[in-house]
Amino acid sequence: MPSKNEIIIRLAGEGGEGVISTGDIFTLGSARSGYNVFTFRTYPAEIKGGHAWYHIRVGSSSIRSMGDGVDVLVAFNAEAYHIHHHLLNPGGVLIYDPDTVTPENSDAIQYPIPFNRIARKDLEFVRGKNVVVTGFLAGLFGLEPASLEDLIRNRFKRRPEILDKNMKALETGVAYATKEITKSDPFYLSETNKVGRLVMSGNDAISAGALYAGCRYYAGYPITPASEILETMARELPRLGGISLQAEDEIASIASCIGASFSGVKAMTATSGPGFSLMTEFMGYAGMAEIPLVLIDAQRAGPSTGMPTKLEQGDLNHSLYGGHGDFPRIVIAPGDVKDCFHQIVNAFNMAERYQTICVFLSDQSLSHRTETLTKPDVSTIPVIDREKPTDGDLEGYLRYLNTETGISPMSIPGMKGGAYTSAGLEHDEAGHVDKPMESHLMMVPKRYRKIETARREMEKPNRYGVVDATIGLIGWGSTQGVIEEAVDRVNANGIKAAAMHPKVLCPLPDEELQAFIDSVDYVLVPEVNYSGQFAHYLQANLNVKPVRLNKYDGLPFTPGEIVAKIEEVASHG
Amino acid sequence: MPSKNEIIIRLAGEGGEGVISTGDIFTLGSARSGYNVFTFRTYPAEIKGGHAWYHIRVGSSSIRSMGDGVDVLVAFNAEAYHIHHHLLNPGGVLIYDPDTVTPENSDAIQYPIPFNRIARKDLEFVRGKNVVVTGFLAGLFGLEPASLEDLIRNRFKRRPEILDKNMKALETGVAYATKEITKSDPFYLSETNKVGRLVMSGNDAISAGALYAGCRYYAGYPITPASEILETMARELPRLGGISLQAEDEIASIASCIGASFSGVKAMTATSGPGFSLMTEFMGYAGMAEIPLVLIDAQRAGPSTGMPTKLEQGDLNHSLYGGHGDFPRIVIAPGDVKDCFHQIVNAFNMAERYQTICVFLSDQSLSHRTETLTKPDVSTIPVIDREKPTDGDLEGYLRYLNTETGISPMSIPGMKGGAYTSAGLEHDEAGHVDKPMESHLMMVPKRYRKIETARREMEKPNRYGVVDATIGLIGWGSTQGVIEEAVDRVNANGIKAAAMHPKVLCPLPDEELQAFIDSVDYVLVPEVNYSGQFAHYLQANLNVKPVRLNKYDGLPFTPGEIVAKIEEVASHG
Amino acid sequence: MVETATKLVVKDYKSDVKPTWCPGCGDFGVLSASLKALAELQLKKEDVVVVSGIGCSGRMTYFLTPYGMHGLHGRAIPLATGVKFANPDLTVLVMAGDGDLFSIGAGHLPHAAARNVDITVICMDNQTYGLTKAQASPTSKIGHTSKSTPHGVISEPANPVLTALSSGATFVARGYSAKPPQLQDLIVRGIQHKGFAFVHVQSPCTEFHDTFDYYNERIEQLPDDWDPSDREAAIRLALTDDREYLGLFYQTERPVYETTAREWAPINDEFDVETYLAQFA
Amino acid sequence: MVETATKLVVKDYKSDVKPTWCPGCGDFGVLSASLKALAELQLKKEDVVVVSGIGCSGRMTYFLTPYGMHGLHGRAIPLATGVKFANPDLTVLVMAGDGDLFSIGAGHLPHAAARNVDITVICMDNQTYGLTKAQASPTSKIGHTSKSTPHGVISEPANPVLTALSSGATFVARGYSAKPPQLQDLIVRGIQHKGFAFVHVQSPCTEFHDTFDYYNERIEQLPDDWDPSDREAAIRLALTDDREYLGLFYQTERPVYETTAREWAPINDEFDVETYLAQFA
Ligand SMILES: Cc1ncc(C[n+]2csc(CCOP(=O)(O)OP(=O)(O)O)c2C)c(N)n1
Ligand SMILES: Cc1ncc(C[n+]2csc(CCOP(=O)(O)OP(=O)(O)O)c2C)c(N)n1
Ligand code: SF4
Ligand code: SF4
Ligand SMILES: [Mg+2]
Ligand SMILES: [Mg+2]
Repeated sequence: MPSKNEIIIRLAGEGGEGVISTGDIFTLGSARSGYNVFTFRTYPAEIKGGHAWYHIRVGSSSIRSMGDGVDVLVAFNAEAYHIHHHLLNPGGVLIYDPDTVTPENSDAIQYPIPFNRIARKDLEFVRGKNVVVTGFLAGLFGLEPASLEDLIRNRFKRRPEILDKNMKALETGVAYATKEITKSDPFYLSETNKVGRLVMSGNDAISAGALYAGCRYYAGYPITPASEILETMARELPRLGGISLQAEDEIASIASCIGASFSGVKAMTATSGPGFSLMTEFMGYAGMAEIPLVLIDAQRAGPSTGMPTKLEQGDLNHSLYGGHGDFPRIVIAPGDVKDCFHQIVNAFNMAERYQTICVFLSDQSLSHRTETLTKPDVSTIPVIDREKPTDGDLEGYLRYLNTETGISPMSIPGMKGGAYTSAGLEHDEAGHVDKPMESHLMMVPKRYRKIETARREMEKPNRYGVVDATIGLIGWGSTQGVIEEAVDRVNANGIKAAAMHPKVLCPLPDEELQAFIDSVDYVLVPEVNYSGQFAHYLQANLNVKPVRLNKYDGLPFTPGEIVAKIEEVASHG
Repeated sequence: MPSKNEIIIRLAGEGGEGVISTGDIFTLGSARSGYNVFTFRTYPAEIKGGHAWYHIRVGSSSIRSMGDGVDVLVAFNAEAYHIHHHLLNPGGVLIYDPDTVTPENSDAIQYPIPFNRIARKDLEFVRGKNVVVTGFLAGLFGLEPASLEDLIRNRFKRRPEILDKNMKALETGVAYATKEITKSDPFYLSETNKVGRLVMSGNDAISAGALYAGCRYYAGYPITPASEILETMARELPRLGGISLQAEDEIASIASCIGASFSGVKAMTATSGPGFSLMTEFMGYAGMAEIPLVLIDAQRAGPSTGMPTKLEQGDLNHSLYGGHGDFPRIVIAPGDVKDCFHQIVNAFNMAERYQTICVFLSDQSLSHRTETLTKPDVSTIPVIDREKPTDGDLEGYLRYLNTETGISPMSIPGMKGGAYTSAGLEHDEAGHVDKPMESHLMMVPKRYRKIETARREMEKPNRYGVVDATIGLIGWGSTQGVIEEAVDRVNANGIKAAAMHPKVLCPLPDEELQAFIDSVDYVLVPEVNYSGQFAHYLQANLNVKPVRLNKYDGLPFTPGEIVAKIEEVASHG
Repeated sequence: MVETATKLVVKDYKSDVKPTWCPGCGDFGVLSASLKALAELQLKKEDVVVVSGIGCSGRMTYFLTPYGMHGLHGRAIPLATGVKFANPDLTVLVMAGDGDLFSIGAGHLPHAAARNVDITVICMDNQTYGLTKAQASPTSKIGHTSKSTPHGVISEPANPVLTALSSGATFVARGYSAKPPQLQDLIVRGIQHKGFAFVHVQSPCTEFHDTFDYYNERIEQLPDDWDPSDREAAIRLALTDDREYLGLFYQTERPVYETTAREWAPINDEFDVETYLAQFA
Repeated sequence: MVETATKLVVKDYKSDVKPTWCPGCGDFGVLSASLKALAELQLKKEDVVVVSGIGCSGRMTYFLTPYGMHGLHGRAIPLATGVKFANPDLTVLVMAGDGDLFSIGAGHLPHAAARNVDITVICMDNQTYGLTKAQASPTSKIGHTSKSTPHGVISEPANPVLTALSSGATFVARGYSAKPPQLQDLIVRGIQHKGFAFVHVQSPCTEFHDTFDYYNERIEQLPDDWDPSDREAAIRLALTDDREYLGLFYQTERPVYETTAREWAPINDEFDVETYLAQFA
């Protein structure tokens, strides 16, 4: 039997039972050993109880999605077995505690391991169960225990009383795999190279990129799945001379960011749907008063409180159209974890250069998933600061100077001669509000001109896939990897497909998209929402009536789902 | 010289100088005398000072817009003269105080009247100036003084000390017109019939219609141009057993309306752009928890604080797309004052029937303008209440029953057996939140099904204009009259045009619109905003690339502006 | 006897939904006190509406059988205001967290108190954001380290009882989830009170910020001879921070908004549209 | 002498924009006191930021020459918080209305006070909504009839001084726009105060709700021997409603948020991205 060095593992059980921590340790351990990883995790919105699961795809070549089905299911309890076992791929492996799960007959390879009993009786350490399982997986798939040991040492370094117990649990798990069972599955994580790779979550990459871009003020209000950004900024900013504020609500968060940006400091807030909706009025203020600001919306399934721990790409409409009145905005959605770093820098650059609100759309899968990535080469990622007035500009300074690009040099408090009042009221070039109608006629086009300047200056999307494609996929946000994987797969099977995945969604790179659309026979737009917000937006702006593929069960696409739709489109073609 | 019995009058001067009150009295007086009126007024956002003007079109036949240019300009000061005199139509009349205004040579008919001096010296009553002017206009155009006398008596009934002075001022104005000047203009308001007509503002009609529809709870926060609705509801609701609340902000306003609606009472809130943006999060709650609610947005020029006393149709995007996540909503925009009554009833009917948020888009021109209208025949305007569970339904009651129409009977507190928890979290038919993913798959389509039901059941838009039109205009909201007037005018001149003006904008009556679009060669979409929000929406939903006509100086269209664009389109055709 | 047959018991108010709180969570104490309070008052469950916020505390409505509104974070009070104003016959309770009421919702409580809306607000204070996993809350004490305050809290903690007192609440009390009988009594009296009643409950979060020991040491009953009509004295006690007083701090009578608001005019429920429109003729 | 040559005078702080307020409006008194306070402190105008809300009061920024933010209704305090946090060297003033600060913005003041942000908040209280033409405001007295309360106000009026005191403000004062010298002095001391300073100003609206006579009768200076370090006494006086006391109610010292927040770590302004990313390797 040829060994397979890519594995899709799913751990499932009761929330708080160790599912998440098992997943985290195993993922990190694999990544530290040089494998590529890609995870998805979800748990109930409650703190305790409910069904949680952790999905890890791990292997030695590049990994861009959750993959299809499950190769290895670890069922922590009977419910977990029942919910997930039908996802097992042919030749898949079921790992379970025979004391709690009684599997039906199936062709799955079964490894019973009484981890509850082992933890309770052998180790006298009930909470060690998850580490036993981690060890078992490491033993089974040939992962070097060293990196896991390091992780455990680190995790419990401040609690020596349970460090030893956990090390013992790990050892016991490994031993069980190598001695107590007969391995009959083909999965084996072979040696791989470790050079220059990072393992990060989307929220990690966003925070890192923001710090690199020069963000020195952060204000936010806790909300899933954005809270980790607040937590990172609270830890990191003080030593950089910055401030992070847990504000009283999202309105105060965005308000104080706008105040900080007015003071000349790069500022950011992060939230999810409910908070994003609350920030609406201030988005318009940033647009009108031309104040640079980065607003991260880590989307979760809505509407309203919705499903706080589930995925949905449901806030595109609000990003593009939310808020009363006409005002310019930038909307950016990163494609994967590495892109989070790159695009958040881009978000700051664009917010600063075009002096307006930049909405950055992450989502529950991307913010919380762990991916391996090559270290970003920051020498290729420029940092742009807003244009400030020169001494010459400061004579008879006009804050809202009506330039050709629409961009007016922005003074900041402390600059002598630069004083002005930033206004949400319509204003003239000086910021005066006494001739609103004339001002409006001048200023509305001026503000929109910045968007046209941005469209000219911005990065353009690349085309992915075969050159003579007949089917073109257009996606946005966290679906990049899974779409590309699907394209590769159908291309390998003789269907000619290509994809384009713009990162800057507003302004839309309409020329490039239209050229792409015109080059194919069918356009397919997969997105994780019911109403097809992106497809609708493309229809409004371009000459296209795309086929839609919408998923709204709270989970990411699998490559197979997209492949099936491409095949359907191809066969109708 | 043939007499003209339709006059476009513009009063202009310093805010607080009596411009607005002169306009109000003259308008009401004309209407009471049986003429049709149509007004537009604007004043600075400040309380005192700045430039204010009042535009009145008055005549004996039906009047649907401001008309073109100005027939009679009353310049209260030199600035007013300079700003407006170039708008005078050929043969127009200039009325001014020779002590403050020195008109240039022009072919306008000039009537100097020293109203400041008359008020100060002759009447010893400085504040009587505006009533002198009112009297002068009445005398000049042959308006019966009786109705003006009534109005003044009413206005000052609680201040007898100045009632007499005002009556005297009126008399003096009339006398000046009939005795001190030689009338050389052709304008004369001939006798007309007075039967069954009302004179109301948009906000009056909205409030009246809401009360008729059964609204018994109102909460709002003051904001121009919506405040009059709060003020009317505060006065009227208590005697109907209802409550009106001036809430602490717009979030509390909409929250308490949702609470009241949950309790079974029809509820409404009214605001303008900034407040509308603040209500965003709760729009989604109403959508998710399926709670009927009418939200009036009296649009003003944005973004942000914008131009609080100027017109813009700038909040369509937010109405259609605002808020995180996918949720169904109804959006209605009335076409004129009479339609405000009709459509607000429709708004309540649709909110109640489809149990969701209904956004009602008025605007600064419509809310504040005065129009004459035939009394609505309420026997043709049904009032619909939400569906309540029957006794049968209450056995094993499921609040969010997954029906074919999407509509689930809604229990209200006090109903035995009907208790449930309304939830912003995703929930199943019973309202339980423990299986969100399965629930989401069922409930998202269920909620959207209500919109499809509404699309089937709702009133459809009519076509206006010639049957064999080559140019089709599609408009929305307060531009109905001016578009129809323009269509009539070009039809009279041999260009074949027609118009369609849907009132329910979401769900869009797409079949009727597409049929209309397909029946013409060119589609023209006039709207009072920069970005063409409605045109964009039509492009996204229908097969059309309309020609756009956008105006964004804060003022309504004149018929001539639309005529010119139709002619341009026709000549390029 | 008919009477005993219809007597409502705790079970009637408890739903089939198993509370999802962590073992030992203070909120269990609030749940049991509330259930008993409802039973003590023999309120019909269809005449009660419990409005909750978003948080661990906000899950309360699902565990109860009366009508419930699981609202939005911070907005339980204005929602409840509308529920009550529309139908003053209902008994309306707000059950919400410290974040809900004193962070994002801080702007609403003073207004409801000033209006003297006849609702009972129960603040389940755990000095943390439970549901979002342990960030600081407005009631967290100085120095408290949490995920969002890795260097410790540096804001003066909010004082819910003082805020209620200075906003014009007409009933202000404090209970402790480890003392359910007293809490039950305070909730009962809060509901019976005609006007805005505020019951602050110390309800520790065992998962992220277990303060049971802290409170067990610090709680103290209000003196036996405490005069709840003395607002100044109540404020003075609320300012004390070495002791945590329990009991009814303050109670007074003032007109209730929804009652007064309906007294303005003789009520004639029918809207006569013809007469109304005649004013515009 | 160089010194006299650079001395800043009132005119340096006054912009060319003519105030659009109605004749007699109380806000003129606040403007003139503020101008004089700035001159007294000899603050460079580029180092001052005045953040205002939306209302007649909110127009203030346009009449002054320092940097200004004319913000959103109710949000002057969080905007100012960001301005100050980003650059603690700036002098930051908030000038806003009673509606701004105590109605729509009511949720923000307690948090800024609790944090002890070093800004000075001047509340221009006219007990009405001036700009939207005379609706009731949170500080309107019971019975006040207005466009939005045709039957009279029935909510207990907000008490700005009491609210500031109970929220933890470290400087709380009240002035009167008809007494500009005292007001000037209070503003000066508010600015000099290290921490959150709140200056409540009775600033009547002559157009819609002229309360000059009312206040002229009721104002009274704080006693000469007033001890501004006694918070309880300050609260007691704030509760009095037959007299309207003017002066500095309370002042204390507490760590300032933006200072403490930067003391957490030795500051190294450069972000070393390589080192930072290494933790993820
Ligand atoms: C507008 C909005 N912002 C943020 C959140 C995320 N959120 C949910 S609960 C919560 C705080 C919970 O704290 P608390 O109110 O004290 O309740 P507890 O969980 O401690 O009972 C937050 C911030 C949300 N649901 N809505
Ligand atoms: C979100 C929002 N709601 C409402 C308004 C309308 N508005 C402008 S000023 C104002 C109130 C003014 O009252 P106050 O704050 O007391 O200031 P004043 O005019 O009395 O000085 C209101 C409600 C607004 N601009 N924004
Ligand atoms: S996290 Fe804390 S507050 Fe939430 S349920 Fe658990 S113990 Fe209770
Ligand atoms: S309306 Fe009142 S507050 Fe506004 S400027 Fe006039 S007097 Fe001053
Ligand atoms: Mg809490
Ligand atoms: Mg005011």
